[in-house]
Amino acid sequence: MQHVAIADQPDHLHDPQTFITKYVYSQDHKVIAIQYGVTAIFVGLVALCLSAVMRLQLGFPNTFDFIDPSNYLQFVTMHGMIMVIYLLTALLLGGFGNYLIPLMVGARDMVFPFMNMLSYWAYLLSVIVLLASFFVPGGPTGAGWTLYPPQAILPGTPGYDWGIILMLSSLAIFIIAFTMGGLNYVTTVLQARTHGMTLMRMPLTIWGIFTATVLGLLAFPALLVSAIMMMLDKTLGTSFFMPALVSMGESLDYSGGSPVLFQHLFWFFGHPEVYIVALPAFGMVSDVLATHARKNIFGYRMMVWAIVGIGGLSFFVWAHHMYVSGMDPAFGFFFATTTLIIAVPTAIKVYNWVLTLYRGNIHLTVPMLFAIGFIFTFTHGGLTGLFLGNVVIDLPLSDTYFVVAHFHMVMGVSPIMVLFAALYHWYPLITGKMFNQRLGKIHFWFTFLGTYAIYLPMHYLGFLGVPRRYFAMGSTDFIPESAQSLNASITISALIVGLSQLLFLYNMVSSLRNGKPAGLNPWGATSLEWQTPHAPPRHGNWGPVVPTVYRWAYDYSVPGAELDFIPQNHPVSAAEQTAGDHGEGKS
Amino acid sequence: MIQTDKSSSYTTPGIPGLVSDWSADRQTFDVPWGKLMMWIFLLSDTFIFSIFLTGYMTVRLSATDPWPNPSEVFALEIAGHHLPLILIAIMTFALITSSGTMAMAVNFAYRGDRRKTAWLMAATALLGASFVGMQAFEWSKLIAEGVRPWGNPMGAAQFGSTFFMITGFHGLHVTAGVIYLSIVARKVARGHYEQKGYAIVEIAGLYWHFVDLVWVFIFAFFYLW
Amino acid sequence: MKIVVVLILLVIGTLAFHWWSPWWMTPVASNWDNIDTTISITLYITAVVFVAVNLFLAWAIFRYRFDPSRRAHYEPENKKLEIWLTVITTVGVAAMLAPGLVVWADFVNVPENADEVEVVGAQWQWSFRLPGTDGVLGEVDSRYVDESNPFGMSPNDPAGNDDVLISSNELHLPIDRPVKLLLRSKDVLHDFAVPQFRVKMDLVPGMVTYVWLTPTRTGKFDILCMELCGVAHYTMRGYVVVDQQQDFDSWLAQQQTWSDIRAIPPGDPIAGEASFATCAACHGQQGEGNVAMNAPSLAVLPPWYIARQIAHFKQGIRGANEVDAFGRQMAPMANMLPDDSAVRNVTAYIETLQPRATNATILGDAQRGAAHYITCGSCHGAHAQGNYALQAPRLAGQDDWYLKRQLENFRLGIRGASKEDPYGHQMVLMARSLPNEQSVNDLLAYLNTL
Amino acid sequence: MSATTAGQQHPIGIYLKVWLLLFVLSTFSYLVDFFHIEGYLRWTLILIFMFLKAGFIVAIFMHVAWERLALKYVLLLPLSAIAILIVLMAVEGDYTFLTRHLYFDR
Ligand code: HEA
Ligand code: HEA
Ligand code: CUA
Ligand SMILES: [Cu+2]
Repeated sequence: MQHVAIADQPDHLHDPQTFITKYVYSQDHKVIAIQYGVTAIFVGLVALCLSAVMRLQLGFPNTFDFIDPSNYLQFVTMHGMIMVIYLLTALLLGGFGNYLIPLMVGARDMVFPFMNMLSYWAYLLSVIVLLASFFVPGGPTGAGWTLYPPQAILPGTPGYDWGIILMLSSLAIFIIAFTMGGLNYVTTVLQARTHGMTLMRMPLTIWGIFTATVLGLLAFPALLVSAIMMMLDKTLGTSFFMPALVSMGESLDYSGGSPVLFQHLFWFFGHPEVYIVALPAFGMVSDVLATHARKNIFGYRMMVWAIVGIGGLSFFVWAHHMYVSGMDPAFGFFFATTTLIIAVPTAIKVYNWVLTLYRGNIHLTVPMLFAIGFIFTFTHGGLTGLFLGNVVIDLPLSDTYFVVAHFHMVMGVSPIMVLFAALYHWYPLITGKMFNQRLGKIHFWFTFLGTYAIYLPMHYLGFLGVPRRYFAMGSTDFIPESAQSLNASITISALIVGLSQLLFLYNMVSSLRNGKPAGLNPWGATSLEWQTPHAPPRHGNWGPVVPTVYRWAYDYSVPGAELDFIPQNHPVSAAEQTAGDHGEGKS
Repeated sequence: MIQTDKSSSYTTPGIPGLVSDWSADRQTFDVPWGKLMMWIFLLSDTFIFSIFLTGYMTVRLSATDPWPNPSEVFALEIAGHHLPLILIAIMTFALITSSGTMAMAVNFAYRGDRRKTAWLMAATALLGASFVGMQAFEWSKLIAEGVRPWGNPMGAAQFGSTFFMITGFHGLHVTAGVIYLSIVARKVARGHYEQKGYAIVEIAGLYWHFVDLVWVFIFAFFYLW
Repeated sequence: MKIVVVLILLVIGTLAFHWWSPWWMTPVASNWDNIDTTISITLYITAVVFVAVNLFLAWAIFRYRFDPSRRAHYEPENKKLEIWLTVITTVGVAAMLAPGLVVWADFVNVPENADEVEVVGAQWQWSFRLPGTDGVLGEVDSRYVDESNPFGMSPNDPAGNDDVLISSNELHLPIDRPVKLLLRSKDVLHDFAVPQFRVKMDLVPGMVTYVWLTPTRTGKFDILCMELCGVAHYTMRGYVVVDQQQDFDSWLAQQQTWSDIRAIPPGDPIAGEASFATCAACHGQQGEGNVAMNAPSLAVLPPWYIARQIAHFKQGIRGANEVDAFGRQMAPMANMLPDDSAVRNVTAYIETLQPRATNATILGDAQRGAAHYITCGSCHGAHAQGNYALQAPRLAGQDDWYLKRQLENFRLGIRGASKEDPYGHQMVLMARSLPNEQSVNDLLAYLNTL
Repeated sequence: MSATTAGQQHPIGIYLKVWLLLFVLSTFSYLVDFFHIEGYLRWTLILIFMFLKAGFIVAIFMHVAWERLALKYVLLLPLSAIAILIVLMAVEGDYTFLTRHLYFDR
């Protein structure tokens, strides 16, 4: 097969000549991954600062004159959009996807390196366009990250002209970038694996990233189309989402459009999107758990099918975000059912993570701590999701802080936990240096306890009935004054957690210099990325010959083996042959 | 236990074949990278167009103003005869013809007949270009009749908006296809793919047929509904 | 091992927080108590799962902590166990879903005998419409909406004439009568939410949505808008008052129907001039205002706004607070206007007066003020010209010292605190976003430039 | 490259036949409109012709008929999501129209 043959010969890769081609216009998936990662973390920090400002207003209302109702909404919107799309989606797929896929499936690079490079530059452009909206007249859009029309493009909402236009353009560019990258990831996983790497021998990380990418390729079209339509409504005055209405006392000449249609299209993208964020996290955490518990992931096959199943189901639940949107109420029955069905495969994953630790030999390293933090917070967040999914319970809770608490617990904390677990786990591979364990642990305790202190109480604000996207609660008859003290404490923990991220950044940067060399496979991991001839892996990854795979990615503590791990590229010994099925069931 | 390279053995039929393909070593599908990528891209693109059409359906169903009757709007007076949808019919035939020539091109490409391939692709591109031309005529005619994206004298405002948006987006795809085909045709003529193999022609073909496919649905749902 | 202890403490802590925290749902005031039941069912099931999963997690981490002499157990999978867990989970999920769907069925099917009431949302205020004696709500359309017809009543539908139009933000409902609330928005998405009723639903422009409920408890409950609808989203408040039937009837009797409203004659400036003489004493012959008398300019103010303020002074909604010395001076003056027609006349006269240029008395940074004004502008207009649709008075040309005092009053709740004064309440919330004197001065400095 | 990919070689004849067929089908669907066939009949005809045309293009011209089952499923299964979307949006569109029809003066 000549196209595989290409991958087999290093000299067929575009070897970088100059510094520019090596670090700037690089087509090496590892460099592109780092470019993605750094950019994403940078915007992530912007969004983090925005959240701090929001919290200041909510915790101590009417004390800061640099926050007013307009820019509060703008901060909320940018915070949400950046965190979901430009941080998590980009970092998990563009960053980790790019870095890990070729290494873990034993390829020399992505199948279309040039397109891969374009993908990053398009992403960078989309980020620039997004941030540019802070500097245009009227500022960024304040329509909420859901960008619901009509208000998104009507006076009364901050940034209703330039802000929203830039936001929509930025999203469109991001989608193009994602598509170019995504086609690469999918094709690489499906077609460019090394000898012996069957799908059922791939690490769960790859399964998670792969499924998420497929979701992205099928879900982003909905966002693209609704963005185009809203752009036309805004610029040409078409009426896709705009019915006849009276804005600021004058009736506009829109007519006949349907705002609910936008919501359907947005959530047809939006719900898969939240799993685009979740699935790579699911995958990576599985590998971290297995490696540091020195035990094979429990029920690998079920885990794979759960990932695929969740991915598939996620296209049939979107309107659970719309129970109170005024859509045909009959839909409630359908979507409540599908939504709660998703709990079953997800539950299986949670069980299997815990059962992986059960009878393991657990090293409480920094990545492991974050992984445990993930299990705890995700279970909590997922269970609150079941409240919202159960349509009648959503009636009182929708659009309150309960929802905010739910999705932060499940998206703003647990995948972030995995993010950190992964960054610490693969740091030695990416940089060849070991990070500072003590700092890492301190960072963990602040982040884990801090975030729980933020979001557990937030659920109760929701039960009280505090609405989301409120600049200030003002006074009501049913919310006790004491709720304000709750808000204040949430803010304080948020600020502490936010600051403690500096520990992380310092650790990452300083360890580049001072960290001691990590060696080839510091964690004693079995998956291929750790079996490269050099750490960090060089261009082309594998030296002269690509590795051959003989076993699944989880041969930890195999009875009778001399080490407590057997890398995937180690031939199966005669002893094992007789011992019989060793994860070969998984191939 | 050591998986042998299955790539040469994509022979098992039916469901067992499905299983063995998916559990194959190294690669799941027995197709070149570029072809698989194109297929996945087309799948994604299918979603884009489906959602465009779904949006169109929804706004049309919920519009209270009367919907203009396309068969009248797109009628032409030719030699004194009043012919409904005639231009659209011609466009449809142009596109189908191009699909046929494209299919031939692919066929000859694999037979290694460079000249025929190049010519057929050129013909395809030409037909595509003529399609775009007629589309442009259609647009200017409607605009002349006062149809605008934001409204029209005949009824529901969404008629204009959906028409320009969907046919426009499809038109862009055709235009891109014309350019793509011309480039590939030129390279084919120059024997650029002699050792690389002619999969590229089939890939370009996939894209072109897809554009035709989309038109089939637009024709049925927009013009005939 | 810290993590083990912490996990256990977190589980206990979470339960403790749940039991002992004072923060929980306000008591239900409608027939939807079965929603609360569903919540408790879900709560118990999920709590069990939460505790079980995490305690097992903690135990596993402790029991199987690293020990060089031991090796992890090698067990790729355990079909039986996994199937069992799947089944149990499915049962648990079903146990939560079933009651939910049953209650949803009630929610979807509105009882036939439910009375219809229309809730109209607009940036950023509520108003209401009752069907009147014929029991039918007249047709409406947004293209009819204007100052004289805020509800957009259709002239072609006689059924609308006896509709009761309530332009205040307070709706009364009779207790124990099922009511179907038809929700309509004039501009953007809003959401009608009364926490005590549990149910909520979006208002969607271009269509009509609904919720139904039966109030089971008399009292006055807050309406909150729970769908983001722009800068003043958080100020979009209202009240539902649940009455005994007779109180409800007497309230209803006082409300005006669409035909009543159209019958009201316009004000007569000539007649108004006479009664204006009194006002002129303080506010000046041309209503230009007088700083010495602490009397603001009236000439810049629109008639509907002056009328509302006079009404407020009369009813002691404004100028009753003893801190508000100048307001207290105005209250008796307002009472000298005997009835609504007198008020209409005088406002009609004031409308004929030409505003004069005022001179700035306050120094501030107009640049920073402009930034603050972005928010204000979304109601009062980019040029502070005011906007009837948002019930926002003109600010341009008004005396800055007066505006400053009013902003202060709003911020301290001296003005606008009353439940009878919805727009005042919005200003209370807004004024508080200008926390210090500097920001107020900057804002006024900018207003003086308009 | 192995047989099938290098291949997708099929007798010219079949292309010509399908080509012809597509012309015929297009003509039919055009005639449906030309003769003003209305109601359910119109819809059944339009849809039948549409799906036939689409089917032939995908199956023959895009060679899916000769592709492996694995690829066929990859291409077809995801469309179920679109199917659901279309059905629900049709219901939603009617519902919106209904409320407008009931309460608005049009
Ligand atoms: C990573 C992101 C992520 C994930 C994984 C989830 C997971 C889930 N979400 Fe969430 N959700 C969001 C991100 C996410 N969500 C966001 C961003 C929003 C708000 C968007 C906005 O409006 O701004 C949102 C909003 C949201 C809503 C809309 C609320 C509203 O606006 O009114 C709903 C309603 O159904 C919902 C439900 C669920 C459900 C049922 C799950 C399930 O998948 C959870 C399944 C997991 C578990 C159930 C836990 C593990 C299971 C067990 C341990 C065993 C359980 C055993 C038994 C039940 C017996 N979510
Ligand atoms: C992944 C998504 C994500 C994340 C991480 C966060 C993180 C935080 N969010 Fe946010 N948030 C959203 C997604 C997220 N949020 C969304 C989608 C909305 C809805 C917007 C809308 O309504 O339109 C929202 C809205 C929202 C609100 C509601 C505002 C309102 O409705 O009025 C609040 C209020 O407290 C809030 C607070 C916070 C805080 C204090 C943090 C954090 O500070 C908490 C602590 C977490 C960390 C400290 C981890 C931070 C790490 C990173 C960001 C990674 C990058 C940095 C490094 C790698 C070092 N967020
Ligand atoms: Cu109205 Cu929010
Ligand atoms: Cu969701």
